[in-house]
Amino acid sequence: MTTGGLVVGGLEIGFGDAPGLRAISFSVARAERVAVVGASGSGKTTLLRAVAGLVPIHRGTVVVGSRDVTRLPPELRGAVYLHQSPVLFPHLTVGENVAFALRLRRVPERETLKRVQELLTAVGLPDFAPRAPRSLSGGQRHRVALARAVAAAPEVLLLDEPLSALDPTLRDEVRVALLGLQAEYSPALLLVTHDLDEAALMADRIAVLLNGTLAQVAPPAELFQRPDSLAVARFLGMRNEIPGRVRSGRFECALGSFPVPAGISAAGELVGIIPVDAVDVVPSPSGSARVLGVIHRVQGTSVLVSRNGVELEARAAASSTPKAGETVDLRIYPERLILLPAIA
Amino acid sequence: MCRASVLAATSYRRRWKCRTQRLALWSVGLLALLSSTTACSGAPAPPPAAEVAALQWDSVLSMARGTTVAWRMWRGDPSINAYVDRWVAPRLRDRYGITLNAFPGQGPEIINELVVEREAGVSGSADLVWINGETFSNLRAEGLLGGPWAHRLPNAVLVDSASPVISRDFEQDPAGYESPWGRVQFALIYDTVRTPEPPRTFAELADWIRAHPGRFTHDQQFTGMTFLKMLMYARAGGVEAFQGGFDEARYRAGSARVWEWLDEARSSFWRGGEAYPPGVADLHRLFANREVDFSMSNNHNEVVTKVRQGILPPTARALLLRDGTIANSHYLGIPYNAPNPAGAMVVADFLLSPEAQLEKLRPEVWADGTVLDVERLPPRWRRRFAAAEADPRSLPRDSLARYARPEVAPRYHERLSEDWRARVRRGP
Amino acid sequence: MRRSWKGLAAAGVVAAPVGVGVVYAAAAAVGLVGVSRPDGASGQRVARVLAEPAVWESTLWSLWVASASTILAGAAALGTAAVFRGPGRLDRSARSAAVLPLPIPHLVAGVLGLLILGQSGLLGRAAYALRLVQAPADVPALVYDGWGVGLILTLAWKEFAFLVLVAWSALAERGAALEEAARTLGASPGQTFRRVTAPVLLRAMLPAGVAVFTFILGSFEVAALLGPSDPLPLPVLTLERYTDADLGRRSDAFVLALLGIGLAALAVGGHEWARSRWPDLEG
Amino acid sequence: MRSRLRLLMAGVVILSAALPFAVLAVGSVAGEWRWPALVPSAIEGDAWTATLAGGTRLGPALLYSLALGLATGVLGTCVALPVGRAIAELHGWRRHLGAGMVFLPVAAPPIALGTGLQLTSLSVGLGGTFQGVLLAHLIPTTGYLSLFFVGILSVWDRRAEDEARTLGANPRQVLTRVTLPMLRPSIAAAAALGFLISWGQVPLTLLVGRGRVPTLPLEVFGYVQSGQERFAAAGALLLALPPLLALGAARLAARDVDVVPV
Repeated sequence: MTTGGLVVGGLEIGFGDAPGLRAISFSVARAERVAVVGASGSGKTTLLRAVAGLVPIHRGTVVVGSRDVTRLPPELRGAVYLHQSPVLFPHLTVGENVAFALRLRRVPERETLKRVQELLTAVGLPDFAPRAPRSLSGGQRHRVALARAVAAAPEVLLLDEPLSALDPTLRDEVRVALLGLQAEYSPALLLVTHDLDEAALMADRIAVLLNGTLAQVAPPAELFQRPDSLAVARFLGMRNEIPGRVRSGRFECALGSFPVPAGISAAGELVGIIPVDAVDVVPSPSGSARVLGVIHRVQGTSVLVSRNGVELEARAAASSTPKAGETVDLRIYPERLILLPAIA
Repeated sequence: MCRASVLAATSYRRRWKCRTQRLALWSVGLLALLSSTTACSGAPAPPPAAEVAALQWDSVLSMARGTTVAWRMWRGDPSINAYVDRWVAPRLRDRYGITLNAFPGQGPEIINELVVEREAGVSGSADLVWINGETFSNLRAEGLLGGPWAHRLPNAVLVDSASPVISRDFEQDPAGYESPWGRVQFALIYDTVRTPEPPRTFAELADWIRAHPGRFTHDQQFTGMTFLKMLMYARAGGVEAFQGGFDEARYRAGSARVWEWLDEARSSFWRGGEAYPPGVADLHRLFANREVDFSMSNNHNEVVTKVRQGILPPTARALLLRDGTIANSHYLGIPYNAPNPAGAMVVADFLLSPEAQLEKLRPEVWADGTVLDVERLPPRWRRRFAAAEADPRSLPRDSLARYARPEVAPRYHERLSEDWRARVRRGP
Repeated sequence: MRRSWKGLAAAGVVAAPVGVGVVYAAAAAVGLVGVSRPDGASGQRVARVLAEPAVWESTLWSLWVASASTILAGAAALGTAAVFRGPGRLDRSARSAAVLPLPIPHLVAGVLGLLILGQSGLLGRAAYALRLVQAPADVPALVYDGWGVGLILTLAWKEFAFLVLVAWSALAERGAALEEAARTLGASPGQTFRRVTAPVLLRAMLPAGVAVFTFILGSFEVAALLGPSDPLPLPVLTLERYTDADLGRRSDAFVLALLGIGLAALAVGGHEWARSRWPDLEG
Repeated sequence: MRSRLRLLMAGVVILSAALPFAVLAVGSVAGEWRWPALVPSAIEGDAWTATLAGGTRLGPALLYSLALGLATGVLGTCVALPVGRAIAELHGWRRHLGAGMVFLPVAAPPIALGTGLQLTSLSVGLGGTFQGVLLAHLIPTTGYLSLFFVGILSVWDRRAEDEARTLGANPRQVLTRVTLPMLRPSIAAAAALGFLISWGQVPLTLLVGRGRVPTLPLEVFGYVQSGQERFAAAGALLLALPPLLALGAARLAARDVDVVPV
């Protein structure tokens, strides 16, 4: 394990009487970015606030840098927490906001001013120091809040849904500022989001919070290709679940029999998932599948088909989208097959 | 989740709260400190008035020098306030080195205060109180006045002690527990333009009221009750019938005649006798604004000052009813717990001086009658007093004397007020 | 629950002086302390005072004045708030003017009531100038009157400013969005006011209304200056007894004080109960 | 039609707000002003000249009331802020109980409160003193301001305080650098409200001050009761003006805050 960063071990937090989060263990290295994803109400924000010291924990440890901060108040933890819409202190100017943590530490005034200017320049707002927070746009406020957070030189930066409240056009602005600051000052970054795209875009690793525990922590590519469980797969929005069983190296199901992809050891009753982009439809008057409908998405058009009583969503070639009621053939890429144990 | 985090977050704010609570504690502590400075400033008990009165006057004067005298008095009239604050106070300071501090409070409030002070067991806060009649009687009955001391004042020899109106305060002997200060006599107030031929007796007044419905009323306080008391004398055998202390049977008989008169007349009162002005000042306002045609006053000279102040119209005059009108005096007392009885005596003596009495009598000052026997004063002073009373609006001294009737036991006044509130004010 | 204990303790500190007053008044009412101390405690005084019809007439009368002025001020505030809520010049002038009486002490309102509303006051004189009346007696009695009309008008004028301010902030907070929703659902302007604006405002104004009601119920100055001689408003009756020359009757005032505080406590309790029953009333 | 009605209503509102002050102003210099005269027939400036020359107690009483009002406003706010915060953090029936408890001193009739407290104040040496009256004024004031802060802090956004904590501010620093500055408008409003409660108070001053604490309302009350309308009107105007100026100043200040936050 690298020095610095954040290590959370065996965290348990109660929601009222019932335990809400349990056995949460993960780490974020210096300069690493980890995104926690989970459904609304799954406790993502509570996890972040617990790390910040704003919520008491029942059990477990929080280590920031190499210090155990579990029993320390928020101001001594070296972890800065930013709300979804960060709050700039309305009674201070933009510059004073950024200088907040420096003034708390009685950093010499000249140095403070220099640092404020540096940080404001880094977030692209070099002339904003004397402005009042209320005169700023939403994206500008975010950037000032980021500068203010980084000015505190935290070991860990905790971001709650950093981009969700922003217009799509502003997201890039803030994300660029954030990634730029992080690259320069290298804190460990822990963010929570309900948006998988945002997580994949921003994080080195994604932690999936399901039913109060971390179901899987993995880099985005690995997570999307190899979800650990059916629950994670469903959370990731994967469709096309087909029950079947593995027998002598082949997965047998209603759609036929496919070779188990290399590197997967599986046996017995399983659920197979054929990712949408691992099935192509091929127009064929005598095909074995019937088109039930067409679904248009930004990422491309897909087709809902039915074969042998199994409904599948499949990728359609842009050139020839079949119509409902037509028959087609399916071309399945078995190396993309995901095999997971069924949920009891 | 939201609730949990709110609850949880608050616990981390405990220290924050400690700070704000400390702020509150500081404030409370500051207040406690402020209070303790007053609470702990208990001086040794002052000598009672009787003890001081036994001293030579020169010793009293030297004891009084450099002290402050707290005088509880009615403060509702700018003329009286001006007399006290701008004429009396500077002279006391120049001549006797006494600082006069007058603050408001009358009759029941004074009793209340002394009772409360005794209950609380704290030292007194007034050195001199302006009282008479029922207030004096209640204070005496409760042992709340210091004395005797009044007869020891050098100027006491000038007092018109032959006059029963001065030597008896509501049939009670002041017995040296109060010193007379002023003398007044009840008068009706009318407008010579509106009512050129005013009624002169209660009988005529009743006729007038019936002939002019809605044009007469009286107030609910001292003046109005004095009016009713005079009515009681007039209809039940004169003041003589009620002398010699309170008697329930005589009161019942007398008051019955009052209720009888009122039952007959009150439907012709202002607002049909269903509402009464709270105080005599309100009655003055009704009179000045032509809502009613009569006002009244315990001071026959009040019309003079009130016209000068512009409160009453210039054509207002005082009028004595031939059935007799009540004359009484007002006095100064020293509470049993007064911190500065010597100073209070010096003030009371100064207020009895011809100079102070004359100034008070002048119509442009207060027009309060003197308690001195003017005939016994040197001629120079006699002339001055005569000149002061020569105001055309003043009533001649001989008719005042002719119609003057003394007060009777204060209990009559109290019972009449009590029963009037219960029987008349509450409606039939 | 240490936290809640602290919160309630803090509230207790603020409420404590009332407790001290109540305890002393109760002790004085039954004769444990005070001037006319009988032998030991006795409920006789309490029973005698509470048996007086005059006391209950005063209580009912004060309740009437408090209800009438609160409702009058509330209705006026509701209407004014709804009519002048735009950004225009007239709206802004009306808003500025309406809150002007807000900081005026009750006593000043009472002085004004006397000067303006008395039968020979400015209102009557204006009527005379317009040849509507010949003499003060022709002017309706608004001061010292049995129904307390002048008192109610004066108090309503004074409290109107407070209620209208509350109404405006409630409207500014959420009025427009709700009204737009109602209009798009097919409500006419009138229906929108009756079914959306007025109920929203009323609920926001309930706490303020309760506060105004209790202020007026206990308010002394205006009642002393403008109230009738029969029945005496409850606070005025309390002070009359407290300063009675008859020292024995002085302690009657403590029974009346307890009655007054009891009524206030009832109003407060009812209000908090209503708010806990219908939490949405908090707006 | 509708706009004419609005104009009429606005006229009524503006007139009802402005007329009373005109009445007081005229009344304070009215010599002879009796039925049926709409305006006084003579001007008499004695109420003002006497007040300015120190011949009435209105001037000193004004200063006394100002001191009392300021002290009440400041101390009341200091006590009410933490109390309001503590109650705002309660939930359910405890919240209603707490709010009801601080409502009680506001709702209790001052006359009733005063009769109950007169002797108590006297026996602890506070009767008839500035401090005693200050404490008496603080009773309704702390109640009212606690309610005020319960209202403000129930919807108080704590995110700024949270972020300040994680940025390294300890609780005292959060209080002095974030919470109090952010609450500044509310704190100023609370102090002003406290001032007003004290400024207009009559019964508590009367009973606890026992006539010895000469506040402006008591002087005015005395003049009203003795029928000295000119002096009463002058005093009433003195009583009405400072709060009006304060209201105006508060509005101006609020406007400033909108433009240049400090």
